[in-house]
Amino acid sequence: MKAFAVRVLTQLAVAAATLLFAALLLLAIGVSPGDAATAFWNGTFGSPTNAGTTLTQAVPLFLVALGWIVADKAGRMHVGFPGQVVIGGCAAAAVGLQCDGVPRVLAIVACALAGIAGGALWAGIVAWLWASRGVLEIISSLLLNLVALQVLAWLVRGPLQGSLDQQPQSANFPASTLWPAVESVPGRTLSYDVILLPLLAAALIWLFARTVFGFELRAAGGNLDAARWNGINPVRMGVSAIVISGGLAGLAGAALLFAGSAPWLSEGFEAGIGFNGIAVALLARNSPIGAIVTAIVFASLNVGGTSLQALLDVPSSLTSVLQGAVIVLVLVAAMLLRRRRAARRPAAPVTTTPSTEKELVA
Amino acid sequence: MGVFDIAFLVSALTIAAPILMAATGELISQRAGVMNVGLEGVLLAGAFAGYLTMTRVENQALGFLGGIAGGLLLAALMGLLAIEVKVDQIVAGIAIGVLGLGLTTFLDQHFVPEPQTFKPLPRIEIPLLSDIPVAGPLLFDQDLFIWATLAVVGLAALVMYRTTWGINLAATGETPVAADAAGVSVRGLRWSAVLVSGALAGAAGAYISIGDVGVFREDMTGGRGYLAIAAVLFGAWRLRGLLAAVAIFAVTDAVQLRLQSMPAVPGEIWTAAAIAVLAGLIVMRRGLVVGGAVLIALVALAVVHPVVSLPASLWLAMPYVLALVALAAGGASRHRAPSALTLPYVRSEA
Amino acid sequence: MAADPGPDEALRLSGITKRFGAFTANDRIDLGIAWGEVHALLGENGAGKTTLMRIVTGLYQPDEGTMSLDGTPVAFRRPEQALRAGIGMVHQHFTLVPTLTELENLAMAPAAVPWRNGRAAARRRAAEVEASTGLRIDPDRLVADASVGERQRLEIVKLLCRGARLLIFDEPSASLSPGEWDELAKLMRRLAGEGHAVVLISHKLSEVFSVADRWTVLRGGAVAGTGDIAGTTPEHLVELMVGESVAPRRERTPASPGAPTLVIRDLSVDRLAEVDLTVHAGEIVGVAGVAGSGQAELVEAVLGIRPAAAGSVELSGQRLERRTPQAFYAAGGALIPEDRHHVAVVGGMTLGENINLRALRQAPLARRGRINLGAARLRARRLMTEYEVRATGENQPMARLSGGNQQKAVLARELSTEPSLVIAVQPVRGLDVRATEFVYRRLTEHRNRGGAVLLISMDLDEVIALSDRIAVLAHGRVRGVLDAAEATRSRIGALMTSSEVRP
Amino acid sequence: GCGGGSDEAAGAADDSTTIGFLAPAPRNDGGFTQYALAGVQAAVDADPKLKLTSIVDNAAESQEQIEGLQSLAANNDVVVADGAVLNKAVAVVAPKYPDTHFVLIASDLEALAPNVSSVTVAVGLNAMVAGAVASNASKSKKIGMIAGPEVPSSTAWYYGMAQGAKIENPATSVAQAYTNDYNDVGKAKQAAEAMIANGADQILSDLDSGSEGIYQAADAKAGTGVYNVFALHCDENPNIIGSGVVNWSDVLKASVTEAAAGTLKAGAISFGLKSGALSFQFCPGKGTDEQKALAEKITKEISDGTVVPEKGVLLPQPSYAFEQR
Ligand SMILES: Nc1ncnc2c1ncn2[C@@H]1O[C@H](COP(=O)(O)OP(=O)(O)OP(=O)(O)O)[C@@H](O)[C@H]1O
Ligand SMILES: Nc1ncnc2c1ncn2[C@@H]1O[C@H](COP(=O)(O)OP(=O)(O)OP(=O)(O)O)[C@@H](O)[C@H]1O
Ligand SMILES: [Mg+2]
Ligand SMILES: [Mg+2]
Repeated sequence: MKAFAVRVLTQLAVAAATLLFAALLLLAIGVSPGDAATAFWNGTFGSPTNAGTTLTQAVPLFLVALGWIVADKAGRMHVGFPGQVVIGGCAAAAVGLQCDGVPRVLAIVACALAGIAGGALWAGIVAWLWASRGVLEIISSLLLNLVALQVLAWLVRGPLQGSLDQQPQSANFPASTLWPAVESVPGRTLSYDVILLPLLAAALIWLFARTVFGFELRAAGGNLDAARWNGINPVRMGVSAIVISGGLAGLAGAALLFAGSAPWLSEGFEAGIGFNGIAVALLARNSPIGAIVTAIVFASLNVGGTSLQALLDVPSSLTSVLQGAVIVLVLVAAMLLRRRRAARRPAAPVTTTPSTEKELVA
Repeated sequence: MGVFDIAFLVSALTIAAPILMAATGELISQRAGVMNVGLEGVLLAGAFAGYLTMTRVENQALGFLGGIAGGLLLAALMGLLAIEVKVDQIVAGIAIGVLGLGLTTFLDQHFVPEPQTFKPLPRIEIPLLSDIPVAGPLLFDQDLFIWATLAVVGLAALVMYRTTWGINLAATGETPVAADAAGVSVRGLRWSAVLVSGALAGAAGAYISIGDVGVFREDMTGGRGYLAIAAVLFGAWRLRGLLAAVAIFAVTDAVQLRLQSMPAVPGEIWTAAAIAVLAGLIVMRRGLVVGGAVLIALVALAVVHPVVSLPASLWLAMPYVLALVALAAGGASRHRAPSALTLPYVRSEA
Repeated sequence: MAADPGPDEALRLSGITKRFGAFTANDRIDLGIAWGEVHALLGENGAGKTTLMRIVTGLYQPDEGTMSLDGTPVAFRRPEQALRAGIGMVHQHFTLVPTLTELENLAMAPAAVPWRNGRAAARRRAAEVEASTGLRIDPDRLVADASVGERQRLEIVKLLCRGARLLIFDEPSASLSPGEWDELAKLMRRLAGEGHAVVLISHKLSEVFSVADRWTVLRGGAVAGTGDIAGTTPEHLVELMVGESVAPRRERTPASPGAPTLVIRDLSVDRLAEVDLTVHAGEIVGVAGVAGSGQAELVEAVLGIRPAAAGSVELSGQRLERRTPQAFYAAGGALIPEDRHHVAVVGGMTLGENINLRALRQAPLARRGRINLGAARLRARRLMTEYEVRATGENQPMARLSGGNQQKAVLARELSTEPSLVIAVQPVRGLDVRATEFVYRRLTEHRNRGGAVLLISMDLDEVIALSDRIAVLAHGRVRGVLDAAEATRSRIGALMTSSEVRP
Repeated sequence: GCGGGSDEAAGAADDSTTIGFLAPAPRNDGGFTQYALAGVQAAVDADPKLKLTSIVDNAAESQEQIEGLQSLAANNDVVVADGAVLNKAVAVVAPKYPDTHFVLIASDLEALAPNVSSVTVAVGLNAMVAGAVASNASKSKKIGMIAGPEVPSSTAWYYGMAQGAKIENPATSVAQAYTNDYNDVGKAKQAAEAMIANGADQILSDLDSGSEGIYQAADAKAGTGVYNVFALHCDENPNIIGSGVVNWSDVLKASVTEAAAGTLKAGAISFGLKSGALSFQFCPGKGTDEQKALAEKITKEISDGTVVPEKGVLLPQPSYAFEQR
């Protein structure tokens, strides 16, 4: 009970600190914090339309976050999500553009699967390099991100370039491929894929707590050698973890394109969710449920930021400053919280063996 | 018109310098166990701080000091989060990156609404030496920063491999427990490493803005920070590897710039590629089948060089692809990350 | 009985108390260490030995109590303060940097000025230490390439280089071969002779009686007694440690070997050459040999971690074709590995998950890939009581258990599956007397139930005490197999050092 | 009843006309975006009834652009979208806000919706003149163009120069390079250095603040001529010969004023040389008489149709008639 109170208090404190910081910044450029708050609220949750946009935008972030959680549980710290989102999106787009006239359900499933496949494939490179060539996943994934950007740049100018005005964009996706949205929400901004939030969170928790696969994943992540000596194949675990996380990221890419309001492929559609997704997961301390919340918070920061610009002429830069500030403050708060816990309970467990985790199995 | 002429080497060198400077800093920081994914933000901070200083006191030296100060500022924040509060380094890095971009842009619009332009660093032409055929223009007709970079790298090499501090650095990143037991202050060492990396990144940023071109534009570092990090990782946390990585990146980028403004890919490119692959095969003695196939293909292209012009994206992706191929060929044995990289150090684990 | 160390007292602890949360690890401890003596610190797992010594070396701060060195009060906030005062500790888990050379590990020190290079100085000091103690290191070898014994030597040299006069050894023999231990024992005596003070934490009374001058026993964090070795007996010390006298080991019932369970035919792996070895049901076969004679290779080859160059392994009748850990366990094998921390337990997972690490992945606990948590919990609890694993509950993180209890958990995991073969490597390493007895009893019971046991150990006494047959391993070859009856220390020793062929 | 609380548009109930502005680039890019803004500002200054309420810049990503446009449309009578890259975004948003008028700059999309006008200038025509002049000025008979991202409005400059150069001297070769960022000075400098190393001695910069880099490259190699776009920057660098001036200010002032008045016709409106919105201008003291005469001649020939722009010179024209002013 007391712990809970402390938790709540800390979170309130963070919220307060963040708001204070924001208010100061706004005052610095002569915008009344009050107006800003109103504009922010209206822009994010004020109307069903905007609430829909916010929630819909939370989905890709959340998917990436789940991807991170899976990989992290298996001890595979790869940061290839931006690349996997991009490639997943490209794959989904490539399929989607061909889906004109295909029955709706079929088209939608095809695009989603294409996205997953694309992301998984791109992650597969990382997995292969790790498993068979012993390349640290964090290195290869970082490099592959940069490659993926160029792949996209080329696609939207070459094979997938399709808009009448020859901009580096694809043609609009056929209506049959667009993911369904809740009709009752004006502007149809609330895509049905938000049900993925609770569903996948539950699924993941179940996977880790209740399935042999999840258990072996955690064991391999906890101590790679011990897992191997106990008949778990850590290479298989690592590879599947990386590939699964890539698939989730790829699905996020598809969601960005087919659930969002911009049904075409363009450069920079990834919009930084690859890295923000990691932040979402880590701020939620790798808890799938927590990730739902943090994802929504992040999404509202994006959406609200734009409406702040549009309504109060707040410069775009300020919104990203706010984002950074929020991350920092939440981090600190989370840490302080842990400190207080630690003070009550004995120090953290000891016998983890990072070296062996980093060691490579060839 | 050749591609691989002196102008090419010079441009490669100018591309490499800031990346190398920043990467050296990041290397030191990572050897101490602190990975700053937000290096891009630190670069920007340096770039803007330098520019801001120039707009106030128009003096290059002070400008660079300002840049260094800017870098130190964000680095200090990183240190605070990673070393004191012990938060997850990756998120901290992401936050630093976002903050760096946001703050510099915001402050730029706020304090310097009218963009200003300054004279970039002058090239120092050393009388006789600069007349030496190749080395002359390459080395002895450069601005101070190129020299500073070389000096810093040399210094880093000395400090990392020839001093007690270097040993402590390696220990802190590898087995902080051991360093601690030996009386080395893990905290102190990580702090100094992080600050050093901040200062170097700040200087590199300042070069990108006031040093190279004399202006500041929001997000003007254009991903050089990520390149630097990639170089550190690809360089297997060693200075030699780092140099090789930066060289690959810079050369391919320079080639790409030249090829863009050419109607077709000249034969010498294929020849050069073929030679590179051959060298690679000789060094590695592995993947002979694939490598051989590629080699033959390249030679064929070099002989009958067809009039093809490859999409710019391909060239832009080239450095990273090459890095990946090199890693895959090199294999596991070569590179191991510092065991304590990104792991905060808690005393009770002693 | 508390024999006062007398005038040349080095370290005096009075009323030292250390609490971790609600738990009191050290309780009002008074202790005196004298120059020129080897002082044995004894006690059960979790009695508070390591904690106390961590306090002495400034790793922990005491909640109460005072320390004085040479009569002057001292308080250390950080280890190097203790070191500067001349107190150094050789930890159970070495504090060395594997990626650096031995010299660099010596040179590692707070650098006053960044550009200073301590390598040359370190080399000089190492030479001095070698001159005075005969401890030689290989300066330019990577620590990663050094054996456990060599690493320990480096640790000691490190302390001596830094001018340590009071040296603390926390279970030094846990990872040493008998030969290496004898050297270490000699060294301790020598250091004491030169006026240093030595504290030895150990669970092996044989060692204690061979080197120590005085002893102190901790129980439940408090001092249970102290005195001169001369005036005491092992039984007395055990009684002090455990609180009651441990039942003396029953005479072994003669073995009734059944069908061969493990059959190894001319197995060759790296250092190991043409090893033939058979373990029958209902017998314990001990493998004696100095460290690095190929024990690791043997285990890893049978388990399938290390690919074998030649040879075959047969387990309970079936030939292990593609050797993998999976196949080994499926064929009814079980393993108590040597390196608990790295290959046996997952520190981040709970005790329950570690106990069920394999059972959880197959019927009855798991069906069609789904785990029955309830059943798993029950099984974990049952085994915890059956194997006397002391913990707050099956959900306690494994890393928080004392080594002794971690070992019991591993034992529970491996023996609970009714395996036909148990490979036990150094099974009592780091365990106290009671835990040791417990492990021995379990292994013997297993053998009496008709199970086969392959006991690999560098501790001759252990091998002799438990084994029905003893295979002697030296330089990667089996030099001979003796029956328990004919196996004497001398004969085994002879075979061990028989080196007609150098590898 | 369509999204974004368009009901809030009532906020602009009084008789003043409110304008919102959205750009993918930074507002102070010293180029395209800045000129467009200046144009809108000019319109606002001229008419007290007009009010520029808010600017959304750096909207690099489609999703963000759409949200930005929606919020702006919900609260303004006129929304100016700066750049053809926004075509699709406008196409999505405009139908939802029928009573807001959208002005798309530098695009010539026809009839997206009855409330969208695409205003553009045929920069390619300017480029033809520039190409001819540059070719004439070039000793090495190698000239080049450097732009940011490879988009039609940039490639138009290349094709225009190529055609113009061919008219002046068929032997002249024209190179093109893209830094993928109108404002990356460093890359621009490197690209220009590379181009100069390849022998080009006349370079047209279709960059915004990136131009600075090209000046510096030119400084390093004597005799290199630089050409700007949109406006004269003669005071910024001695090597600048001239510029393919585009009078954005007038163009936009006109369009925005009309849009506010509700008289701006939907569809594509392209300003050509006739309108005077375009003209190649020399910096004071630059350019030989021969070159000036050449510029005159080409301009005339384009205007009276003797010279027909080749493929790529004009922005891609969807298959509909569009009026050239
Ligand atoms: N950092 C810590 N936090 C919480 N409890 C601790 C900590 N260190 C030790 N303890 C507890 O204090 C008790 C004494 O630990 P200590 O290591 O001193 O025992 P020990 O005598 O060294 O045991 P062993 O013989 O197994 O080495 C243990 O039960 C342990 O649970
Ligand atoms: N953070 C911690 N929380 C709780 N107990 C701890 C912690 N750190 C150490 N301990 C306890 O401190 C004691 C000392 O750790 P140590 O590894 O020396 O135990 P040990 O019994 O000696 O293990 P081993 O036998 O493997 O050497 C152990 O009992 C361990 O459980
Ligand atoms: Mg202990
Ligand atoms: Mg122990």
